[in-house]
Amino acid sequence: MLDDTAKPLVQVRDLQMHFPIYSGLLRRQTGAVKAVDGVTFDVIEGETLGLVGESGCGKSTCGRAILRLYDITGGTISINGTEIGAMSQGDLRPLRPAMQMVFQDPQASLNPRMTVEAIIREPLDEHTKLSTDEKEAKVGELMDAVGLNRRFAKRYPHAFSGGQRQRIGIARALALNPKFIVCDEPIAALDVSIQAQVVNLLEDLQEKFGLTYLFISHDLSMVRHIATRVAVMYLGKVVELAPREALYADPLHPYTKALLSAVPEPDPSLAQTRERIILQGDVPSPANPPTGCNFCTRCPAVMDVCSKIEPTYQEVQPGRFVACHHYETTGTADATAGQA
Amino acid sequence: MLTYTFRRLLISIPTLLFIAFVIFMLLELAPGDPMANMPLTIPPEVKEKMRLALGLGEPWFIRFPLWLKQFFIVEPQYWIDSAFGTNFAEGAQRIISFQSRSPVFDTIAQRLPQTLWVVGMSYVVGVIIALPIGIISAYRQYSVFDQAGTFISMIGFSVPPFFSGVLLIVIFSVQLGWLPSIYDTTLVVNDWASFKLQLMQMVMPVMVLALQTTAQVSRYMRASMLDNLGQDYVRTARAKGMKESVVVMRHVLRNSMIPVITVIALGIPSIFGGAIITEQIFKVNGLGQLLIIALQGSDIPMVMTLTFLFAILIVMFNLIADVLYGVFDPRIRYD
Amino acid sequence: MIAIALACDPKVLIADEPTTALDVTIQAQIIELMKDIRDKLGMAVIWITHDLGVIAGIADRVIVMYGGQVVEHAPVQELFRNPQHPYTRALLTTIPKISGARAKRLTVIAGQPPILGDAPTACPFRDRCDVAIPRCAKENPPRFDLGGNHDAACFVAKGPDHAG
Amino acid sequence: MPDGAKMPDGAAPVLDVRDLKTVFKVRGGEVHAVNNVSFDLAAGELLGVVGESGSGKSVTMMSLLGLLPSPPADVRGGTVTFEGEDLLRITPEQLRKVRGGRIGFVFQDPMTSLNPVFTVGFQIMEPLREHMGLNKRDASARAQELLELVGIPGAADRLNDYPTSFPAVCASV
Amino acid sequence: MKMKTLLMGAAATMAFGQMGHAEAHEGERGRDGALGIIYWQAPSIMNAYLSGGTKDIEAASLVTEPLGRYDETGAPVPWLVDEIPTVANGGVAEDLTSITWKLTEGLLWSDGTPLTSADVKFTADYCMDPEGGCAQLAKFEGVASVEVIDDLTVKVNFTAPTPNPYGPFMGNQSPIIQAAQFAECTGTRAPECTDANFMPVGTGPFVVTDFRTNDVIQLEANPNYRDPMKPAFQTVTFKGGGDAEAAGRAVLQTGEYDYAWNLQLAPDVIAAMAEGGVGTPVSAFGTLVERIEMNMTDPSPDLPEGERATAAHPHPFLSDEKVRRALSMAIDRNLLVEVGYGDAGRPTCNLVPAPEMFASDNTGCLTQDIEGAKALLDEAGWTDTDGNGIRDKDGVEMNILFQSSTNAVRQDFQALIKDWWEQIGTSVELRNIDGSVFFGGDPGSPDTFQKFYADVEMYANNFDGTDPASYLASYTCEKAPRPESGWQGENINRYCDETYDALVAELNATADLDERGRIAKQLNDMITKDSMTIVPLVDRGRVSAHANTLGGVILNTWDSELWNVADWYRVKE
Repeated sequence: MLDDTAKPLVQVRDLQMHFPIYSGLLRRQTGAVKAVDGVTFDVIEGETLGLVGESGCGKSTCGRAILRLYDITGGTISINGTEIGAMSQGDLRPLRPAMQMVFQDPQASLNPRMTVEAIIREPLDEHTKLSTDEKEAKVGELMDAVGLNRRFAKRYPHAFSGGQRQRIGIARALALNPKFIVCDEPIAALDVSIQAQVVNLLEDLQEKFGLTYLFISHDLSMVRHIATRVAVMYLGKVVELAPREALYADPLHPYTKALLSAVPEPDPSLAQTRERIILQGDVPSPANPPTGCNFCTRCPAVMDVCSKIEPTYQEVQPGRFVACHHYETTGTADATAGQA
Repeated sequence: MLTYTFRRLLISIPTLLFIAFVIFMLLELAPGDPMANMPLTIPPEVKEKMRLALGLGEPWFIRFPLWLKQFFIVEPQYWIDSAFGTNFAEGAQRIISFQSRSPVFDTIAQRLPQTLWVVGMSYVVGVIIALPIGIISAYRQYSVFDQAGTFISMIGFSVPPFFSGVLLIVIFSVQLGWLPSIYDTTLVVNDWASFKLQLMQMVMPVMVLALQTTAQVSRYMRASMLDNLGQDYVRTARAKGMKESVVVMRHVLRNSMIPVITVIALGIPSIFGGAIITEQIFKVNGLGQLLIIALQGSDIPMVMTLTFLFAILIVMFNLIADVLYGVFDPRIRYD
Repeated sequence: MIAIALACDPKVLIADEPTTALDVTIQAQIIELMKDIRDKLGMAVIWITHDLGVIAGIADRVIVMYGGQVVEHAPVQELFRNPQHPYTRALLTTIPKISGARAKRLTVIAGQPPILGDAPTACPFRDRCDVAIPRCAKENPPRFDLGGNHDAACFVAKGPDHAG
Repeated sequence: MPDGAKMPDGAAPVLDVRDLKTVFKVRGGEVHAVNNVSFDLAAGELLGVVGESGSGKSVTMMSLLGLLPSPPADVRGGTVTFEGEDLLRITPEQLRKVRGGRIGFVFQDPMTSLNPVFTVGFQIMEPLREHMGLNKRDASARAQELLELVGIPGAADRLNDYPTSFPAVCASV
Repeated sequence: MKMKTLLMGAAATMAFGQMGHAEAHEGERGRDGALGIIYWQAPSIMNAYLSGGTKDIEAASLVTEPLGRYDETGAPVPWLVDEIPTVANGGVAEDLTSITWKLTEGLLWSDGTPLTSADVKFTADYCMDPEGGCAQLAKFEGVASVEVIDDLTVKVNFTAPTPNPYGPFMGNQSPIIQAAQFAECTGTRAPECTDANFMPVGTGPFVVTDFRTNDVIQLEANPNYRDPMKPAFQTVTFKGGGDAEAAGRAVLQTGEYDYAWNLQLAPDVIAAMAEGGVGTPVSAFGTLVERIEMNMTDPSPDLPEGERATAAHPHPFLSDEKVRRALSMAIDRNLLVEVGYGDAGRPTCNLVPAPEMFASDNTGCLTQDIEGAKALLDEAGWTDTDGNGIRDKDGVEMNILFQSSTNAVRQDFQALIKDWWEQIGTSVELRNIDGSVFFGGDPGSPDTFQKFYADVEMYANNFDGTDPASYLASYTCEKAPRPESGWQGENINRYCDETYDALVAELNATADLDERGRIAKQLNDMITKDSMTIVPLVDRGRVSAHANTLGGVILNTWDSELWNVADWYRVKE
């Protein structure tokens, strides 16, 4: 059971994002890439929900879909009590300031022809009626907040290092005082020593502005550091969601176990002794996922039922959700009584 | 790939019909009168009769479908008839030029050879010269050769044919007297001497046009080579211990050619469009000159048919370029 | 890629960040494979990476580079257990771990990596170093032998007595 | 003070790099990317090289094998002893034969490091034919063996695939 | 100086020509090999009846011939007949209602069949077919019927007395075509007979062997040509296309071609080319006059459509004869010639500048007189009363809208004339309109020269043949373009003078050539010198060029330039 005081800021229910595949002479839709296929979770106000998984598992698509950068295929998304899943892009516009995104590649996501100041000010121009002076002051504050020297306001992105560019991206996301920020692999392109700087910055800002993060990453150790709860995605579905400590200490889903065991251990003595679960085979195509459990083709603990029936995503321990037949059969009484 | 090609072909049908309609309406609305070049002494009532004799009395919504029928049904029938001795056309009215009163396709067929010979040859020559220039320029970036190539390209881009063409004529025809200044379209190549004559009369127009093609294609080639020379797989090839010639001529060139081939394919319709200015200067009376004269004379059927043929070629070569891209680049999959 | 590199039975295989762009599960597969192949073919391997975790699991010896120079060199166990160069130490604390105690806050190496220019006349790490001494700005430290096949290019870390 | 990283035991190293120095000529000066780097490598040993981007680790390795474009790169000094030869002093043609033959190189991004327009088989066979003088059939057989060695199932069919149709894992092995 | 050189060149050519005739008769047909002719406008058809283009008509003149032609002086010469019919020799009926032509005996078509009067009659029927769209229908105006009297005699009957009965079958625009070849090509089928239209059977010195429309025509000597010694050339290559400069270069500099037509080039360009010494430019003048037309009606856009630019509203200031005269006086015609045409132009004050027997001797306008023009305006009461620099009278300001077609020389002229007219106290606004619209005759367009929605306009016109009667007759009251006539009509000034109309009627009833000449001059003077309705500027001639090795060229502006191509020959070195 969730803590009653914790109020969900974002509620995602059965989110689906399918990209149609057209083929044949008349370009009829013959299938769909099920990038996100029935994902349900909450993001609690003030927390950082880590979303991990291998590339292609749909975690980035999921992040973008939640911000309605796509028109979603199905499901509902409610942010701060407002249902936005079916809203038109026009109606969404006034809500946009509250939800922002930080992208992976700061190089590619900043317009090289705009100065830093212009980049950070752009959302202010779009969504606020501040005067020029007020905007200038706000840009200065934001630059201070992310640790960029104000003197560099007139420079262009190429004059900055990767870490600084990511700070610019963060400052832009912060410009409109958002409540909720989707961080899509914000540190993947950065050097190790810089990653730490950016992660610390994100944590500081969260504290200062009361932000809620959805932190998408494939770096499990970094997610362990920053996230309060972690959701693990595989092939378009969340297979396990749990509080951080519980997940890392005692992963329930076989995929989570494999994933964690594959993370290299930066301690040679431990590294020698650790037992690794090496997954065999490739991730199946999301256009043609296996029947039954998505993971059945690679699961070391696969059972007959796995390739026939899709396991239910359910709460098996307080605050811990998992989608695996092992916990349906061996689960506790309240697990069998669990809702669909 | 086949499905893709077929689908694109299907899509191009309504596209082309729309283009035909737009061209037709543009010509319809354009100020211009096939009678405008008639002497003023011809009484207006005579002009009016002549206009009616050209079929201009009918409104556009009768003339446009008629043209479509002539273009898509009657003309192919005539081709079949002339090829197999059949009689499908049964004397149906073909598309007739206002100016010469002869079927426009006969004239086009007459013009095609010299256009292909001169403009086509210049394209081939231009490309053949351009590719090595582009390759070497890129491989030896900023070298003297590269600078020279850049200079030649600049000349090709900036010197218009009406200047370079006349300059060549003044030097080689007027001053030196080596080459003819006027292209003889009636020359029949049947022996060594006439072949030599043909070569001589082709040299100048081909060079003038080739310079432009060279300028363009060599720049593309150079840019594309530079792009690929910096790629990781080039390093891999070197790390595999491949000979430098293999690295450049096999690994880099093959990749660099993909976009260049597209550019070359997209340029081919312009061959059929002729080279209006160059044709004019050297009197290579090809398709370009045909179009310009037809335009001047408000020869609507000729202009309409020629522009539409160009439109077909452009659409087709766009398709060919796309398909070629798919053929040469295994990363592209159309399905 | 590895197959190509192995094609002619090389004596030495240089692997430049071979797993960096890959997911952890695939990275694990590759690491296992490389170990296998090395055992089978008996070649020497140079494995370049920025991921200390990968190194810990696979290398015999490690060299740490910074600013175009080797700053520390040691057998793998020694390096992780007893890092001597301040950069190596910082690097080890910067990365969060998958197990063990979770740091409240990540250690940060202040500043930016150096922009390489003329031949260095000073320690390239001095601006970000928390133990820098004035000498670091005047001379580029050579690699001091610390014993046990361990050396580090740092004036502060020199001497086997320091290694304790 | 050691001369550089020494191997654990006294055996002769396979590769011995001393005082390697690489400079890039840029507008208005030079960048000393590799500065007096020394290390050696014993037979069968796995040497890890750790560093952030820009630390000079890749440039060092590329310098060894003459893979840096020159200009702007200029390998200024040092010795690289491999099987009794100094790789920095032999002719480019001799060095070419070392590359891919006796020293193999694996790069970071398998997707960009493989030539997209040639089949995987062709690219594996290229060095075999170049350095070992194998004919097409033998090279093909060896390529198949290699793919099996690196654990790619259905190697025979994979030879005719293009890198793009290869999953990342297969491309890198 | 240049003019002199040219004239001397022309004279020399004539001299050669005369000698050449003697020489040419001595050889056999085809002895001089190949002849190259280049026209920078490419012929698109070889049937003079289906094209109004000079290039096509002149190309056709190599093959098809009329019964009679005009020589270089504009005098008629018999061609397929033994003599030109006149009242004196009985060929033209006393009442001027018919003309009877007698074909020379023994003439053959190029296919070997005899030329008969049936072919002549067929030619008339072909052109007069209401469905055929004949471009030379004007030549047959007033023809009631054409009768075959016998195999060699044909009689043309007119609906009314026709003092100039030389319309049909005279000159290059009215050649005889073969009945047998064109029998199936009458009426609406005329345009479809591609073979006949491209390769007509003719009586002329050459026959077409290959016709490539808008490109090149290959011809060879007609084996059945009436003079066995002619033509001297075995083949002709008639190349078309390009520009005048290239054509000039090919004849004057590289010597690739023997004859280049109508070199409309700047005078200095031609002179520079002629220095090559390979060829010689020749020039001649015809009746093409660049002129300013004064609008006698009010073109004001304030008037309701239907009344605008009609006789209902006289022009507010141009209807004053003194104003028109002053505008004419302000123009320096010599400068215009120098700027625009050089050797290919000469200043003129006459609408009919040639032939001599019809041309007035008026030269009164040739000297510019700005002061005189100002005095004349003062005298007429047009003064600048409000001090804005523009003369006015009774509240009417002299604001002139001056339009012309788009053409570099015309725009130069407009600029010069605007300057002169502003010097005498008018304001001038210039317009230029694309030629195809200006001359297009579309009754719906406000910009045609016939509609004349401007105060003055400038263009050039000429008349065919040598007789100016119908040209002068186009300025009668009833020929004014009006809304009722669909804005058609040649009297675009809307000039209307009963005396003029009466004189035109008199001319049309007069057959005596001297008398006709007197009346024509009087008409010319009425509309130019006396009333200044039409202000002639430049008599535009023509410059062509031939190789120095080509003899027998006599440039003729009254007929095809190739009219005597049968007499051309190669000058032996």
